[in-house]
Amino acid sequence: MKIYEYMGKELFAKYGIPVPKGRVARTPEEAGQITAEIGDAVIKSQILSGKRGKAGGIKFTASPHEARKFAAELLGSEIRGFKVDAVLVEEKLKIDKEYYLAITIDRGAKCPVVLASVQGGMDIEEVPEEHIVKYHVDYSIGMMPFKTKYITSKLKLPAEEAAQVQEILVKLYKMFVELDAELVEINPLVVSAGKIIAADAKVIIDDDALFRQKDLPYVEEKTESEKKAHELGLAFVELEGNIGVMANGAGITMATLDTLQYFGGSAANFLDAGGGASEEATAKALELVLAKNPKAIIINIFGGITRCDDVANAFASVKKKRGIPVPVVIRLVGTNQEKGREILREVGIEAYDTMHEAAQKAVELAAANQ
Amino acid sequence: MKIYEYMGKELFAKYGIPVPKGRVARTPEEAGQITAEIGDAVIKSQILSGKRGKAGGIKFTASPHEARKFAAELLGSEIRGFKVDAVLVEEKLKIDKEYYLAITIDRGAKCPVVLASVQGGMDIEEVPEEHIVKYHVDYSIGMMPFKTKYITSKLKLPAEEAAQVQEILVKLYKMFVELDAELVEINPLVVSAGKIIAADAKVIIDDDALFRQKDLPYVEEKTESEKKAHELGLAFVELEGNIGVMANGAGITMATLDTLQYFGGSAANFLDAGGGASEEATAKALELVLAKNPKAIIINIFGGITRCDDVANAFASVKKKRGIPVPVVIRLVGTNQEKGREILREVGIEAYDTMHEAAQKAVELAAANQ
Amino acid sequence: MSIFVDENTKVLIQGITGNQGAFHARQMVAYGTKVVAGVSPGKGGQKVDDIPVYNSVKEAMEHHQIDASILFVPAKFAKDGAFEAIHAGVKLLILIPEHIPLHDAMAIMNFARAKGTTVIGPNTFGVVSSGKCKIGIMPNQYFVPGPVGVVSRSGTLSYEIVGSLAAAGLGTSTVVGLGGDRVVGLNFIDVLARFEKDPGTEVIVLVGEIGGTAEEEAADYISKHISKPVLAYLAGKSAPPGKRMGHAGAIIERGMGTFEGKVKALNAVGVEVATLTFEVPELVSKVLLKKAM
Amino acid sequence: MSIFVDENTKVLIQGITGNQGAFHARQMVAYGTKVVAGVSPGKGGQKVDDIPVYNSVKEAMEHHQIDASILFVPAKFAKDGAFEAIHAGVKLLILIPEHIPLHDAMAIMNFARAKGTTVIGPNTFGVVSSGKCKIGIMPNQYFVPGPVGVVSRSGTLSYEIVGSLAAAGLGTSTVVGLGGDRVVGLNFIDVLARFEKDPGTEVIVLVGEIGGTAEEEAADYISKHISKPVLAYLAGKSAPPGKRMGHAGAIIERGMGTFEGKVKALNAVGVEVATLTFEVPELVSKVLLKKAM
Repeated sequence: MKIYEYMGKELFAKYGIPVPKGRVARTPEEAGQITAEIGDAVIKSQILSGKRGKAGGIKFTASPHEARKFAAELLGSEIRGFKVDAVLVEEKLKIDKEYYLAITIDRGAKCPVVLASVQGGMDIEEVPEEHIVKYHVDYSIGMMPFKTKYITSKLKLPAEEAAQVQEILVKLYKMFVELDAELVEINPLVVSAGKIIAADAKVIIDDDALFRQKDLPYVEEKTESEKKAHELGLAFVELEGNIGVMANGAGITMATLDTLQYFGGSAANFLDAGGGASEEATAKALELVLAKNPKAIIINIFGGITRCDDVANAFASVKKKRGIPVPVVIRLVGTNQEKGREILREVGIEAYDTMHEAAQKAVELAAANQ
Repeated sequence: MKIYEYMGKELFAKYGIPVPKGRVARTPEEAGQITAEIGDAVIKSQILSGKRGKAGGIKFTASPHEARKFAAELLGSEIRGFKVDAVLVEEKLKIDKEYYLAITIDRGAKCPVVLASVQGGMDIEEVPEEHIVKYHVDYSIGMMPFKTKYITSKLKLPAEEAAQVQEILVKLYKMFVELDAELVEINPLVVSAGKIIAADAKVIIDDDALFRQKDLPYVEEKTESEKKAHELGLAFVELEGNIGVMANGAGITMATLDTLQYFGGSAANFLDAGGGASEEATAKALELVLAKNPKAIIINIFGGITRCDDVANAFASVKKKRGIPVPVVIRLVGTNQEKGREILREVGIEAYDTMHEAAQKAVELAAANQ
Repeated sequence: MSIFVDENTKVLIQGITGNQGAFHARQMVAYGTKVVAGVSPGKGGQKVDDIPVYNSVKEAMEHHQIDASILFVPAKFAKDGAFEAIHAGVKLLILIPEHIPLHDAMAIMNFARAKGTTVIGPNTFGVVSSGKCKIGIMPNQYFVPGPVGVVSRSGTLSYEIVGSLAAAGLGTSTVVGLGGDRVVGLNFIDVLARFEKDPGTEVIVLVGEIGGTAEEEAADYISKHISKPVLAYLAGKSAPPGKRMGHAGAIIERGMGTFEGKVKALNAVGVEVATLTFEVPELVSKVLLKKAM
Repeated sequence: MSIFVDENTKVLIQGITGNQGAFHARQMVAYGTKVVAGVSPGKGGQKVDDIPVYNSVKEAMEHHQIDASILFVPAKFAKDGAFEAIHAGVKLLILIPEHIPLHDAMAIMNFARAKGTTVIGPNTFGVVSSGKCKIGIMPNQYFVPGPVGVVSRSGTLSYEIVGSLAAAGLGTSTVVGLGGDRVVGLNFIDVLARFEKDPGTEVIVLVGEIGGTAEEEAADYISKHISKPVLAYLAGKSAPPGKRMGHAGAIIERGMGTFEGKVKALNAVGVEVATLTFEVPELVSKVLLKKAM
């Protein structure tokens, strides 16, 4: 879960990481008032995307009047595909230097990794590899002083900056662990009149750990359907095509999409019904697929944890209760396969044996149904 | 550092471990008032020793009047060698069962160890080995649920008690680690009408970690001399004999005591001046030894970190400044030995080469000085 | 021959009295796996069919030799279960649950490394040495003995491919599911190294997908250390960038882990890449035929 | 021959620019120890005599082979320094500081075990293989080569005994200080096992004291695994019970670790016990004489 910059900065402040003075505003009046309090201000649109400056989402002013005007323009506007619901109004820092500091998870090393660079303010991907200090954190000992010293020594920071960055590293790591973060990123970490301050905040929380992060604000970046799927514990992504897809397992769902494409078709969605989805969840998943009004539907089940009879029952139940107005192709093999096929036969469907036969048929049916 | 029962219980409460209702009283009036609030009460003398009941340090009453009377008797009295400055007044629990629960450090295994028994209320040393569940805690993973379940399953607790004890174990371990404890002991841990409650609290904090345990109350159990020595970073213990002892290193100090005893003498104190004591600290240590008015003094230095010239200088300085009214025998070998002996010669002392010669001489001098 | 597990591997099932645990216990026994014990706190003394249930892993290990444990518990309790197994000295641990918090996964891998435990998963279908021992949730019928070693990041996709191999008369030596999560115990390289040394494996099929850099790293390793023929199947050719497709793994971000990049890396080291599952048996047959000549 | 360290051991000194660090660096070099580098954060690039100083252990190890590190830092920073050394891969770590918090010591021992590092101390005088390599703070002149292996819980007491041995013409193979704290890296048993295998050690002297059960456990081990003659010296015969005598170790509590109990345990397995330091050389000579006959 991505959270907004202002939320990230509130968390930074809570953990003792210096941030610019300021706070979030949801109305032009608030923006004006905060500007009146802090003087020279920057007004930053709060969206779940970077590169807001270039898109016109960041404004500078020292005038409360102008701050109101800017906020009125930004609030409710759409920037890089996101609606702006709030702006962060904060002091405009005198920036002497811009650094980069982040902690994320290294998949290969299976541990947290610190990324730091004295070249901040741009995307870290654009910083040459040799200017990035990369340091793995041993999960059993955490962010010890010797590590923070090593990092600042590799960055060749002057002593008074080094001490501040060492302290920030300890706090940032504490936050990273305690909040189940996937990423905490400060870019830029600025040097302003000798003080080191987090001028931006990018924080991503592990979705799978949200159950124990009850104190965090919840930020929704999904569509209505995706939200519903999420509540059902399903992985759902809206796509541009016209064939509804439901399969069990992310890999096989992707493979289904690939196979549809191979035969000239295109998927209306990605829906991974998961390994062990119940009959009820499966029925709800089907509703999600139908909600996109596809021209045809392909259901591709290779039963392992998922049992074919559960899926067949779910399908039969939805078909009986609400009817299914589009052609459906089902591929059903695996655990309890014969039982499932029997159930499908009762509602007039003959299941396929292989994915490619089913996909080919689905593409044909969708084309015919245009 | 041992802390008082009431302090331990305040900490238990802070960590969410159930304790009886009640609080500490320092006057008879307070004791009466608390009894009025809670009704049937127990009044427990707060001393740094167990077995208070047998010594008359624990009283029962439901009458505020009587509580005042009991408190007046207990406060200021001496129990098992300790002066009673406070009493803990708390509800008298209906006790159905008494268990034992403690976490301490296993020297051999170099990790925390849980000791638990369904035979509580007596000294754990008196509980037969086979009735004690002993469980080492892996320091890298802490008190995980699987461990608490294992412990309660070995104790064969009924399910509703098991759940409570599991929770207490997690909290007790957290406290053990966060407070740098050497021991946290609940004896008895009582079952009272289905609820599990810590009826006593014994907590010992690692002296070497007190620097980072600033929130803890400081409890003094040392004599004035021992306190002074502690402030100087020296290990000092008062003994019953008449020969003042100062040596560097706990082992060699003990060996000095043993050697004095062998020659028929007896030490007035144990004083380990430490490995690297400075001239100033050494001088102050000498003052401590002199404060006991010994009949003779033996200084036994085998210099490693300690340098012989430092010790000699310290001795010479004290001798010049305040005079030393008793015979002194010095044994001085090791780092900078010749320099040290030269300094001693200037104040009229010829150092010995071996511990046993010095000890024998000291015993002779003390006997002659009676 | 096989890797990780064989006909002598003695298996413990953590969470055996749950729905999934009990169902798959029976499936594993049906496959021929030596399931010797199960664990379910508070259910010690019960039995699941003929399998004795214990309150703790420690207790189970006091009564049985345990070579591997498989975990069927809800994601939020997985760390506890995994720690319990590792702490008790289990040397091979298969973590079935998905949605285990990433920090829990890191903690598990860290503790496992310290104690010398091999972890497969989380979010894996498990490992099976065909005809000998299945520790996982894959459907039994497709895993028939043969010369093909399969290592995969995706469950059902593996069944699809192993199924199509079996249908073509091509059996498998060992099939290993790495797990679909971002932090998992084994990567392609660990398994490739084992297959290289396994006399029972003649050809290796690597089942990958978009996202991450595991396939690229595998390609690099193959060029240096693997002498046996390797084929790959990759899912996600049609996936739009930036969308997370179910698996945490299946996300293309920051220009890394694209379908094209992976194909390029694999082709460069002589690994042919299938993009449709039914192509895999054809490629394998071709390679085996070539080897036989 | 010797144990733990020898003439090839390359030593790092953590905290080399401090008073103690610099003083003992020189003493070690004077003894003949191969001190190859030092560490002091922020002092990288400086030198202590001829010894190059680095900002971190990692950096030092990039430039030198390091077989052992000795730590001279204040107790409250010892955990950081120890973790740094272990994390960087140092395989033998000598912890000089006393007053290290017990929980820090447990954390250090736990991490060391996971990474395969041997820890001597804390609160130790170190280890010396006489005439070859001294890593510690003991006075140089008493450690002359010979057939006696010494393992001790106490520093100055060891000097006393080693000094009296040297005065009697009896040199030492290796002298190991276990450390006076309650949680230390090595115990008597670990060192006895090494001496047993060391051809350079003909007789073993165990220097113990009241408190704890280390001597009793050593006695048990000796009876089972040690074929070489062992002698013991024990301090604390005259100590009153219940008082903590300086060393955390030297406390008699709960009826365990009394002087009488230890003597009894050692005598029972044929270990003679001296209670005065000057008795030790006599006992050693007697044993060596008996062996020679």
